[in-house]
Amino acid sequence: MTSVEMFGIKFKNPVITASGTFTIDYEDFFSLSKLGGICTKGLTLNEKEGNSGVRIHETMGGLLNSIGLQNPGVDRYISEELPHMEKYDTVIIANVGGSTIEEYVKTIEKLNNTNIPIIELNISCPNVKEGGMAFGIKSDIAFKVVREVKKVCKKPLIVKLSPNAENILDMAYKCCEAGADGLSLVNTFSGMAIDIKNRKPVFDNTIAGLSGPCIKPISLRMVYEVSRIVNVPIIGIGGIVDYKDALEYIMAGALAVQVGSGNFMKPDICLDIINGIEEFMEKENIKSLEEIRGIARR
Amino acid sequence: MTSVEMFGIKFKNPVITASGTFTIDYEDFFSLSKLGGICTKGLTLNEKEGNSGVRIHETMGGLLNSIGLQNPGVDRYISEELPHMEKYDTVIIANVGGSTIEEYVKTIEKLNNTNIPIIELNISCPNVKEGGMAFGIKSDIAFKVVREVKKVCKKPLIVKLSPNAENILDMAYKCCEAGADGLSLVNTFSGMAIDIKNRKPVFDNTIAGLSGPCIKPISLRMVYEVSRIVNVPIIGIGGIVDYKDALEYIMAGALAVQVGSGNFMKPDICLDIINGIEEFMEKENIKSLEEIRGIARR
Amino acid sequence: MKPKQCNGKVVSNIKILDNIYEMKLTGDFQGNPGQFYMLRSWGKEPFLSRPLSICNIEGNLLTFLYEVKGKGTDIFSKLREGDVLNLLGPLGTGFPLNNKGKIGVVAGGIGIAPMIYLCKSLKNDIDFYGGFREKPFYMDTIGKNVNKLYISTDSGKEGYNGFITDIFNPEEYSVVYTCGPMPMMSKVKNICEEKNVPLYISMEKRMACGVGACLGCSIKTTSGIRRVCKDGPVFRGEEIVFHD
Amino acid sequence: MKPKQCNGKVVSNIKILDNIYEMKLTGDFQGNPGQFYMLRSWGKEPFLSRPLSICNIEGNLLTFLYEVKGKGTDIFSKLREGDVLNLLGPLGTGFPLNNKGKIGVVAGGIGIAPMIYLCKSLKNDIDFYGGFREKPFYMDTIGKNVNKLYISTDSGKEGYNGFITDIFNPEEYSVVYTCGPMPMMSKVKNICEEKNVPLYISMEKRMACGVGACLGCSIKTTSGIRRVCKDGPVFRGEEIVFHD
Ligand SMILES: Cc1cc2nc3c(=O)[nH]c(=O)nc-3n(C[C@H](O)[C@H](O)[C@H](O)COP(=O)(O)OP(=O)(O)OC[C@H]3O[C@@H](n4cnc5c(N)ncnc54)[C@H](O)[C@@H]3O)c2cc1C
Ligand SMILES: Cc1cc2nc3c(=O)[nH]c(=O)nc-3n(C[C@H](O)[C@H](O)[C@H](O)COP(=O)(O)OP(=O)(O)OC[C@H]3O[C@@H](n4cnc5c(N)ncnc54)[C@H](O)[C@@H]3O)c2cc1C
Ligand SMILES: Cc1cc2nc3c(=O)[nH]c(=O)nc-3n(C[C@H](O)[C@H](O)[C@H](O)COP(=O)(O)O)c2cc1C
Ligand SMILES: Cc1cc2nc3c(=O)[nH]c(=O)nc-3n(C[C@H](O)[C@H](O)[C@H](O)COP(=O)(O)O)c2cc1C
Ligand code: FES
Ligand code: FES
Repeated sequence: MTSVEMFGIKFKNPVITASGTFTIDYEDFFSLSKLGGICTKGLTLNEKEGNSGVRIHETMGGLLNSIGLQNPGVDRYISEELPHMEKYDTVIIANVGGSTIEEYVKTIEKLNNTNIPIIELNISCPNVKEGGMAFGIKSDIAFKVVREVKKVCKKPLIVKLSPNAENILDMAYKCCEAGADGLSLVNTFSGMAIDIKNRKPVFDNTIAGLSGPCIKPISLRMVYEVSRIVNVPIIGIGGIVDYKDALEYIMAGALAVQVGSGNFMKPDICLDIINGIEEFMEKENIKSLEEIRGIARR
Repeated sequence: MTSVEMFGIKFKNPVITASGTFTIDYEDFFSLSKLGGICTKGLTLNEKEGNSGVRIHETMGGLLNSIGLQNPGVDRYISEELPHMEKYDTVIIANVGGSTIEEYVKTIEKLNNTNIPIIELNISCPNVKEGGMAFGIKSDIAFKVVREVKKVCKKPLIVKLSPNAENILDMAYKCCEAGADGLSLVNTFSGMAIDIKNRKPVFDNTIAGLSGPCIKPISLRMVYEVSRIVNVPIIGIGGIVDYKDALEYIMAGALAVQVGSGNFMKPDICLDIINGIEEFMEKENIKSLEEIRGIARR
Repeated sequence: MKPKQCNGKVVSNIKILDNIYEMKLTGDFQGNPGQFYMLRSWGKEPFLSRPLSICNIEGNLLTFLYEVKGKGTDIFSKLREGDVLNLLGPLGTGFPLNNKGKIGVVAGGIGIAPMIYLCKSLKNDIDFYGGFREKPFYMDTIGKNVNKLYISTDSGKEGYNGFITDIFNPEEYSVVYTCGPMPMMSKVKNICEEKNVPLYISMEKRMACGVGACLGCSIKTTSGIRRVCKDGPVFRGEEIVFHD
Repeated sequence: MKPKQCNGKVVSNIKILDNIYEMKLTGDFQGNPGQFYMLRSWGKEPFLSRPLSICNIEGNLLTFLYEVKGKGTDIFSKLREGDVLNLLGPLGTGFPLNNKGKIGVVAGGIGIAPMIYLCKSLKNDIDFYGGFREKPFYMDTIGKNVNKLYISTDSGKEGYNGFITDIFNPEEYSVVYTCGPMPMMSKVKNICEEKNVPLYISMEKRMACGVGACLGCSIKTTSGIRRVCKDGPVFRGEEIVFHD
């Protein structure tokens, strides 16, 4: 009843765990096969140690993080972690990060040779060649990245948009023009905090990424607006912590949702969300999510 | 000790109430003379009834509002409300809204003839001539507005920036180029909510403005970044509900702060903030706020 | 009576029926029937305080009657003896109490809350019409000024089976007061207009500040845009325009 | 022992000293010394759960010893008998319990929390070094395995007046365990390295998930990047690099 289909791939339900917030470590708490899908942490070509100093800072209704894409590199991910994850009957989406187009391309070439069915391209990473500004800010730069990546990518490609984009509609449009098969939005918002005792920013990097329920009104608005102008599947992300949040995104036009920070509140929060959606559908006599997808747009 | 000066005007303390969130009605709860300043509600040339339907929706750590600039028009404000407000010994800042440049200009001409010492220009209003997009999104449009307004404005002009600006740095820079004497940021973030029972947006207008502690990490980051590139006084706004929040903005580079939604939590929240700043200064042996202004930037 | 910030200490907080609770607080309270308080028993979350009507004031004891609807009222329902709340009030403009003659009061569901205090404060003869979904509640507290008590339930379990407005006839009353769901109040307005009986309506709209500053609770009335929290919640019947 | 989600019911929650509280919960608990639980007794705000070390487990009774630092621990301190918390655990890798010989335990301030359970679980002879700011606390619960108890206070009110590391000599011990403020643990590490005594350090870093997923608690060790919540909180002394 709750199942959805994207790129011909069936998801048991529309609930996917968001990149960087969910790993195999959660298997202690429930069977990961119950999930619609799992997004891997952000994979880069080479191993990354991540950022120094404080990495997590709680804020009102959410948190700032400055993990800095810590990951073992795509090769070690494929050899060490993927086999374990593949034991579960759920859709794996590989989230790919990088600082240059070449890095993205090389990472994706390696993922082409795996059974992972879908790639999610994280264009929020700082882009070293263009002076450190993220690829995801200016749509023209994003267009170039997506076009080049698309040339090598043998799997359906979801582009994950940053809410810091100058113009989210133009960004979404250009990514689709460049060949994106789907869009997911949003990544974290640029934010910061200051430690007034030390009189310094909390994070070594000053700027960190804001996520959690605090951002939901903004990210929901972005999903709503973007879903009106593109024809590809959209995955809604941002502050989802219960089934009502998930349904808001679906009614705004999302085909599926990703749950990020919510996992930190309760390890099996995704199960609660899946069950909640199911109960809502039963109560409201909804046979398929298609009936309510984007219904708030009309 | 807590006093600050802007445009040669002295503020008892750096705490100003934000536009649209504070009126004379609060005089029942404390003496408004204790405030650093009071920003008026958004004044437009003609009376405005505001929006239909739900106008307030609580979210995690904040609220969405869709008031729609309800106000009696600048003339009636000047004749009916201003005399009452002027009885208090605090700095009044007139917040001006409008949908065309001519409207801004005419409203400001009327305010020129009052004793109000400072004008705050709200460029977040939808701009009817340019197709409904807010003046505050594209810096080139904002530049034009500020330049025209500046030609007639006989008082120091603060431009209030929208966090929805495509590029907040460019926006700040262009507004200063066009003659802004000061900047205040931020106004509310574009957000929305969906009523899943009705399957419709909560607000008649779909999009509403998000404010409150939930936005603080983002608005603080914007104040921090903007204060590094401009030389005019900056007023920090967004999610301030205690003295620690206020100090974060000051350490990020703000000369003063505005408290908006916080007033709804506790009518005399500004007093708590003022007292908290004072106590902090005593404990840390800070003689003037200048000592810590922008200190987190170094 | 100027509103002020004050604390209230929970003396009792008991379930009356299903989602309906009665909470009694001690403190220094004042207020007229139809006025309300903004309450919070939490820090920053939920962000806003919640408006509740004065259901009764006796000495230093303030009574609220409330229905659990969401986050805030759910937190209220879990308060225990000794817990302390922050209150702001009394707020708004209540019912006029200086009318002569027999008075009709029409209340629906939790809309009875302010009407209890109203009935206790009026010196007139009162007929009380209470409409309920499943079962009537709290009717034992209504006081001795009530002459006749008419009850209806949607369920038919007690009283008249149907809408209270089906059995409400305003002809004998010099004035009518109403509080409850919009459709009920809209019907009451039509009935009173037909018979030319003056009516006072207690309105409800989501509030942020409760003191008249945010304009979040504005409604369009025949006498212009009005704030429910400050210009109301009680309005003259002819001011209110009900939609559908 | 797989971690799990479970509930705990407050049996007692008492102030030990100033900001220090002891809370006892009943439920179905397990865990080794050095392991911890993520706790929450609220809904969505604060957003994250809070990590607390197991201070003792006896039957179905779990004890936490905690210091009120901010929002979360403040809420804990207000819990009353009968209140229910959500727990996640036991989490992390605790202290190794299979060392032979005499053991030295060096704890500072609230860092004594996991060491209480450690001392109760070890079969060895233990010398306990406790460093405190104002006054020692909770030392009466330390159990009979502790041979010698050394106390220091910054205030000089009890025990040695100064740092506990001034009077700590590891030479007699086959292994040393430490938990407390970073500067103290850094000093302990230097002392143990000098004398070539094996050391285990319990680290602390702000956590979001507590289960190894978010990488928020990563630290750089000599054996690479490690997660305090899953690979630790207990690490071998030589793995840890202290800065300044
Ligand atoms: C002047 C006035 C007096 C009132 N007196 C009483 C009373 O005596 N007893 C009583 O039970 N209720 C009373 N109410 C209604 C009560 O304030 C709401 O039911 C309560 O605020 C809901 O809060 P919540 O957190 O439980 O629900 P939420 O989780 O906030 O929302 C649940 C539902 O309640 C509605 N709602 C939310 N916030 C408000 C708000 N601020 N005002 C009105 N509706 C809201 C929403 O439409 C939502 O569908 C009064 C309201 C007003 C305006
Ligand atoms: C594995 C582990 C075991 C712990 N065991 C105990 C224990 O047994 N007893 C005890 O009193 N404390 C223990 N702590 C520390 C305790 O978790 C923090 O003091 C608590 O989370 C602070 O939360 P708060 O909401 O009160 O403070 P906040 O308002 O969140 O912050 C107050 C201060 O505490 C620090 N802090 C905030 N969150 C965390 C966090 N998640 N982890 C560490 N520091 C944080 C911040 O630097 C801040 O300056 C342990 C920490 C860890 C990592
Ligand atoms: C600790 C943490 C790490 C994250 N790492 C990644 C990442 O590696 N790649 C990525 O695309 N997004 C990353 N994100 C962003 C999330 O996938 C998600 O887009 C964002 O958190 C918003 O969703 P939420 O509000 O549900 O958390 C991370 C978020 C958090 C909180
Ligand atoms: C109910 C409400 C009405 C507002 N009206 C105006 C307005 O008329 N003009 C304006 O410039 N800003 C207006 N604002 C924005 C606030 O002044 C402020 O910029 C914003 O709320 C962020 O600050 P906060 O997080 O402290 O509320 C309004 C905000 C709220 C909540
Ligand atoms: S609730 Fe703010 S004006 Fe009425
Ligand atoms: S707290 Fe999330 S990995 Fe350790």
